[in-house]
Amino acid sequence: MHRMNKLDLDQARIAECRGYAARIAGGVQSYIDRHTTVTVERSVLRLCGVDGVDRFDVPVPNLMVDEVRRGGDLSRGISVYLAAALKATGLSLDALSAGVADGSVSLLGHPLPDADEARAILKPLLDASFERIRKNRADRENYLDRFGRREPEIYVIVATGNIHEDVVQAQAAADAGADVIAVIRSTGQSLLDYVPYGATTEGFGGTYATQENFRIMRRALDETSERLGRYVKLVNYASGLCMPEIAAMGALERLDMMLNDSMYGIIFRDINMRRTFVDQYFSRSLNAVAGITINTGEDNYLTTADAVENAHTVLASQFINEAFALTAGLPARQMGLGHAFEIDPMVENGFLYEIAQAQMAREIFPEAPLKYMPPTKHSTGNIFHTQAQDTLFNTAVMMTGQSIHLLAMMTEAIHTPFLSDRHLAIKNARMVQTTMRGIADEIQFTPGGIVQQRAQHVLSRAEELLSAIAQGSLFEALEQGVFADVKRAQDGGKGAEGVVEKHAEYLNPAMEKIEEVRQHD
Amino acid sequence: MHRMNKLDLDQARIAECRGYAARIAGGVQSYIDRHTTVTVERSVLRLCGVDGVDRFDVPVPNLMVDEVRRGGDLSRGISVYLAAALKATGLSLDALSAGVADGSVSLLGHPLPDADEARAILKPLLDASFERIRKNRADRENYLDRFGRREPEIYVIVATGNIHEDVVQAQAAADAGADVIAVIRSTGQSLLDYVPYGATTEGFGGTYATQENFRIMRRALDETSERLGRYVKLVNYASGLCMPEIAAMGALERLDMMLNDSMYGIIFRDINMRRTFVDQYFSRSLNAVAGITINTGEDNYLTTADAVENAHTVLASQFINEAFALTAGLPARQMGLGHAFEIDPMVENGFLYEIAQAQMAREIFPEAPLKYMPPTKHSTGNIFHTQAQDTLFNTAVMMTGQSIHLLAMMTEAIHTPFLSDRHLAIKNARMVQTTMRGIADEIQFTPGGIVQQRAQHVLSRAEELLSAIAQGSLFEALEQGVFADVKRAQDGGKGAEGVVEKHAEYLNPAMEKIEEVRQHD
Amino acid sequence: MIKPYGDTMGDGKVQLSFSLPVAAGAHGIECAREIARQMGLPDPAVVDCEPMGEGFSHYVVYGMVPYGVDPATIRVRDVETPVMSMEEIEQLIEDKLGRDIVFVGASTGSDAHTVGIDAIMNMKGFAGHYGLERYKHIKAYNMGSQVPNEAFIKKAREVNADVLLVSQTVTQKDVHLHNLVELVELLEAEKMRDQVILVCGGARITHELAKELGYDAGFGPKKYAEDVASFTVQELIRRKEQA
Amino acid sequence: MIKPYGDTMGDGKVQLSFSLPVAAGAHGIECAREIARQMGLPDPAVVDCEPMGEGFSHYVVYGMVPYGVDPATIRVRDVETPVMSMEEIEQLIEDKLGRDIVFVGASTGSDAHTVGIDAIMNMKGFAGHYGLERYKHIKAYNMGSQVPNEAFIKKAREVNADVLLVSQTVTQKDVHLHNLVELVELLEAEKMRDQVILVCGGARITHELAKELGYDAGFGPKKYAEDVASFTVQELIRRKEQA
Ligand code: B12
Ligand code: B12
Ligand SMILES: Cc1ncc(COP(=O)(O)O)c(C=O)c1O
Ligand SMILES: Cc1ncc(COP(=O)(O)O)c(C=O)c1O
Repeated sequence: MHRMNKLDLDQARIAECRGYAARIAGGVQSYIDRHTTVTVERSVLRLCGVDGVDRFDVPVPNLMVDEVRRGGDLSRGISVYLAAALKATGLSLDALSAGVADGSVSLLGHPLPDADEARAILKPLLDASFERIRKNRADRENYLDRFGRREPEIYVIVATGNIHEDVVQAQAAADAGADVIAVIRSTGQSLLDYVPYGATTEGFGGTYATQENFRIMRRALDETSERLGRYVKLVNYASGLCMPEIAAMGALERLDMMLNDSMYGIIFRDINMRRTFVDQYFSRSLNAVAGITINTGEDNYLTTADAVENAHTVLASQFINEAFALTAGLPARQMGLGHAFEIDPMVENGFLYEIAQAQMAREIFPEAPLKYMPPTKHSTGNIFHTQAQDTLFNTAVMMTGQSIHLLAMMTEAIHTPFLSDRHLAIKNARMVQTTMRGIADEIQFTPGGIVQQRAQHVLSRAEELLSAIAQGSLFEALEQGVFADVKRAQDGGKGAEGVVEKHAEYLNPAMEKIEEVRQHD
Repeated sequence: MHRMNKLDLDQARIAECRGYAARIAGGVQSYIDRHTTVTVERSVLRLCGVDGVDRFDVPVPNLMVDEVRRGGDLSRGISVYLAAALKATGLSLDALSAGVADGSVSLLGHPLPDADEARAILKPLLDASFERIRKNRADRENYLDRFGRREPEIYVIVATGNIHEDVVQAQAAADAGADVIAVIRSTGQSLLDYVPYGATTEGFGGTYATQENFRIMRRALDETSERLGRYVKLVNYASGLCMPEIAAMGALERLDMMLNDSMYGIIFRDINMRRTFVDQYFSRSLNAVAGITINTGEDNYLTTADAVENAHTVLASQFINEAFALTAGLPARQMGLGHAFEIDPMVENGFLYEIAQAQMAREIFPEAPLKYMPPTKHSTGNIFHTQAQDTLFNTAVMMTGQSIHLLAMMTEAIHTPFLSDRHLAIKNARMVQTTMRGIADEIQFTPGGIVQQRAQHVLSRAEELLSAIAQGSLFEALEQGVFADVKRAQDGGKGAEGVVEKHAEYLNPAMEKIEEVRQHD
Repeated sequence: MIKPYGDTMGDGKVQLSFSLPVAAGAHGIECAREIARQMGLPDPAVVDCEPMGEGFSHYVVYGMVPYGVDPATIRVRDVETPVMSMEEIEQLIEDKLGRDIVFVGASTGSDAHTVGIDAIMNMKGFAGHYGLERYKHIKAYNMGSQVPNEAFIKKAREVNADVLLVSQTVTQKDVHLHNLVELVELLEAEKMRDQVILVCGGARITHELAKELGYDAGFGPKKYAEDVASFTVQELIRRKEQA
Repeated sequence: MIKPYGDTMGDGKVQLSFSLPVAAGAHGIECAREIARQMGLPDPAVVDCEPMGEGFSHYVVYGMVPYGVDPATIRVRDVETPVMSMEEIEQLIEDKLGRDIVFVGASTGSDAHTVGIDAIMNMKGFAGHYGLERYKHIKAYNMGSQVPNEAFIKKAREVNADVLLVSQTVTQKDVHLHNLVELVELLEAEKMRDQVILVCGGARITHELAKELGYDAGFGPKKYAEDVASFTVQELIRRKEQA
């Protein structure tokens, strides 16, 4: 791990930041514990094995939850309704799902079993899913043990809109040296309150996240991994209105990383904050047991707010994301906390500020596989110059020992990456990684110099901010727009109507199963 | 100045290297002191004001020296012959030159004056030239005081072959931010034993170095300097068979830097080593009083020899160049010692070796305006990738506080720079200089780490090499091919026939004038 | 007649790069040369050829174009009204219109990019150019991003907008064209097209494209609030005077 | 039929960059678009336009070519003899020629680049490929650089060369073409052209170009001693068998 104190950071101050963040997350957690959401309930169904769509392409989990919402009491949790229907109809889960899809079977109108009975009915279903998740985790570990781990990991995106074209691009990228492939989602998917179904070939700026698409890509990358003798990781987005469901799909299909932030949807997609907080807890709990590394989205702050001025919001947010992750049982080694290289390259000494920030993150979160995002905002159509900026970013990656190296593309300001853009980016990154292999260990920062002072300054501003937020609540802070200059109302935003206060007898055997697995970890 | 000891170098070892180098240069100097060459004598004529060509474009200095060589005794120095002819004919210098050019006047057949009389006759001529040189130097200083000095200086080349096209390119480069413009010479000029005359528009891979071309470019850059409020320096090559004459032309036309190495011609142009040593002494002595910064050519070693294996030859050569420069009265602040970033970028930790080398040069020669050459050998036709390599070079410049920053071009492997190549290179360099402004002061190297060890290793190998050379002589070492894997015979190579052993009464009032000026510095 | 310029006037030098779905090697290089020849380069030089995964290769090519353009004949379809300062615009509104002007703006459709529309509308503006919110006599409603065209029109009607500002950043698979055209169609269906000045903008938007799509103007990179305000205010005055 | 590939088969995407001797701005961009249109790109996107000094500007352009090439019809003029290993070549000389072969090589004319010819000839070779000096039954004379064509021919005559190897690196203003052609003319004048295998090489040399200039073969980047030796030895055998 990366234990060091190159920046002469005040450890007590760091501890205080952690204290504030714990208080902030704790304040929200008490809300989370009292609520569920439509997508959490749909995730429970998915973990029980419910799948498929009706003839209008509405997923069965949505049909079931909507029916209960309309005619039942969702605040008790979907599980009792599912258990009730299984028991009353005597159908298998698949037959029941098919019946709901074709309208021949209803989840309502059956006598509700008590909690223990519901648990017992669903147990074999949940056991099967969690066994599959356990096996996925073991397979991943085996691959990594067999083929070795690399750091930094080269991470690139594919975004053709067509899963089959994505496979071509992903395999070519892996051939060229990529360790991690993220399949970007179609614009707009994050605001859908359902998860599309099946293999898809039409997306804008990305490809729909569907379980079948996950499966297709995972299979392709497994093949590639075997061929190259290097495990190629797969990433998608447990983010947006269906965050927990996508986490469930990812756990079942052996994704390795998930974009999964505690606040991104609120700030950048105007998703209701209560909804997001409840959803992130469930999805992170699941990611934790699935061994999936989350990626947080602090990098996004700097695409709207100035990177010099707002550096401390990134750090403050990392502390908050860490606190929420810990609450959800996610170990540090699965926390891909995000940050980004977004200072205008014509700012005097901007590079020094960048390495101060990156080194600071490295030291404050020594075990986290930090996700470092490339320059995007100051990339221009001058592809040659952007290539130069990107090289500086690659240099910063190596100087500060980052873990997940998201590759910059010279065409960032123009289009989603061409095959050749990715090829050139990987070539650049591999060169920098090779020629600078040991540089992080070689460099010390001059005591009291610009780098140290900058880091100390950012840390102290982050502390002030966290302390101010802890004074009130995170809900209020988001209303005031502390992150990314964006203000959100507590009851505004998308998906608010999907939040449900739990009944005293609320039951969620999937969550219980997660907690049980966690005990054994 | 750059006094520091970041690399924990052994100062005693550095002192020993200097001792060996002084011995090595001293051994050669005793040879130098006993000889003159045809081009040294032509330089004396040029400094007396002889100029022009005959109808076959043969320069008058060549006509005069050739005549004396054939029919007189050049070992006495050309000066007595010139003085004799001036006295005997009663002609003005210009009339005499014109007469020699059209064949109506001869330098021979006149009674030779004694040394003092010759000195007296030539004194007003030499005084005029040296006054012009003094004024050039003062003008340069004024410009720099008025407009300020920059470090690192951005140095680019122009090489169209046509001086007027060169002006367009040079001015555009200066507009874009270049501080120094080098006009590359036509291939082959270095092997001409005369200096072409007048404005020229036809060269291959470069433009002929002529006094008129110097004047045209200097005038254009002075205009640009005034317009931009930034003094733009001009560079050419006091190198090849006419090294001292070009130094004289440069001193007269206010060039600011001169490529002027003590061994380059020997190794890379197969010029006779005795010739080169004598020529470099005269040209450097003149550069010294003209306030011209020399650039040495150690970078070239790494274009043929491997940069990891032969790093110590660069350092050894820098010590030798320094020793020769000191002998010629050149102060450290005018010693643009050369080195280069030429390690294969796919060598593990190659960048660390590069900064070790660059930092070492910086520390060992703290007052020298080091000339740092960009990657060329490992540049490929993949212009995007070359742009990335070049950015790493720019980074090394800033990390190690280099002075003269020769810009890398993304089309290095393809063609001499297009206007746009230079524009993009300058944009890249300016970005790196800005964003990394203070980085050299920010970074310390881990004690006992790769960087320190590498520097210490290279230093100790340089010491071994210098000690071995000092054991014998530099002549022998060059015969054995210690530099750039190239072997040269003592009496082989071009221009050997132009070396002349001095007569006991050899007279060189130009050199005396140089020594006189030097006293007052 | 001007030609691309490498290092000598008229040399016609251009640089190209592209990928081909063939393996790297002599045959791939010849295919690349053929593509370049089809682009009109008589003797293209392939200076780099690299394999990319299986069955793909990448090329860097230099060549000289034999043709050129006569700059005098090149006509630019650009917004023609002169650009004024914030103060001049404010004065002009007072003098010639004598009422507040209402702008409604949004990043429409599935597009989530707000920085562009914010640059034009928000108080603080962008790169030192104040946004429309700061202008006296301008009421600016910025609806943010991912606004459906229908919602956008509804808002415009509600606040009685003079000017509609649409931002489009994502252009992959021409999604912006569909979205922009749809808005025009909806406005026409609602008989509102003539009631408003319709303006679009974004990184890949040009005035020419905007006109083709049925917009009154289009603004791309390096255009700021004063560009948009200058055009719209003068256009409103023109329309008022014509009516 | 294949087309350039961006991210979708057949999309035809290419990248261009060039300078124009006009000021940067909307008019310059339109000139750049017109140049790109002349290259056959129907709707080119100028994604960058920057001023460079006075009266010059630089453009980055993306476009889609509507045409393609049929890879099956693309014929490569390349050296056709198979490439053998050093050992195989040595064996072949023993078996089929039974005598030493003499190579004379140089970087001719004003060209001072030796790394290329050294890569082919010197003992240690290049990038892990041994040079000709290391081959049994090959006598290799490397004259170095800046060798006048006359001196080169003189040496060839002196040592009774079988193969002449010419390296040319500087191509500015086509200086290499003049120099290479001059050598052929001198050899013909001396009636030596048919007595030798004449081979040239260098970063910008292709086999096709070499053939056009009257050489027997040409070798560019990523060609090593075994490529040259394979060709020349087989060619010598062919000639011997024909004679
Ligand atoms: C910041 C950013 C984001 C941020 C946006 C935050 C926000 N709140 O806006 C985040 C991280 C959220 C984001 C997300 C995505 N992005 Co984005 N993003 C960018 C980025 C880095 C900068 C854009 C920007 O802010 N530019 C600065 C502004 C000021 O410039 P501008 O928009 O051109 O505006 C100027 C003018 O055009 C004009 N203008 C603009 N609009 C208007 C309107 C009017 C009326 C007028 C008059 C003028 C005007 O005035 C402005 C000032 O001069 C670009 C890459 C780049 N460097 O350009 C990619 C980029 C635009 N994004 C891209 C993509 C694909 C996405 C995603 C779709 C990826 C995905 N699948 O997840 C997502 C989802 C977004 C969605 N659903 O639309 C692509 C678009 C490719 C294409 N051409 O189709 C780009 C080019 C990156 C890439 N190479 O892939 N992105
Ligand atoms: C090293 C180098 C130098 C060194 C040369 C040292 C030496 N002893 O060779 C030095 C510093 C002296 C030098 C000087 C100059 N150089 Co120079 N140099 C280069 C550089 C960096 C590398 C060339 C190289 O060694 N490549 C490695 C070898 C192994 O590759 P290769 O030559 O292509 O050889 C391979 C094949 O082509 C083939 N091959 C080559 N020859 C032959 C022959 C035969 C018979 C066969 C079968 C095969 C074969 O086999 C080899 C192995 O695969 C290039 C830039 C670059 N990165 O390419 C510029 C470059 C070649 N130089 C260039 C120029 C202009 C010059 C100068 C003229 C500049 C000047 N005006 O001062 C001078 C003067 C030289 C002169 N009079 O000719 C230009 C040429 C531009 C052009 N296309 O015309 C280049 C491209 C740089 C640039 N962008 O301006 N240079
Ligand atoms: C945490 C997180 N989620 C999701 C996304 C992707 O955006 P969308 O919500 O449009 O899929 C990002 C993008 O950077 C992100 O950081
Ligand atoms: C010292 C020195 N002189 C001269 C030159 C230029 O070469 P030429 O001798 O061909 O002019 C160089 C090139 O790098 C050099 O370093």
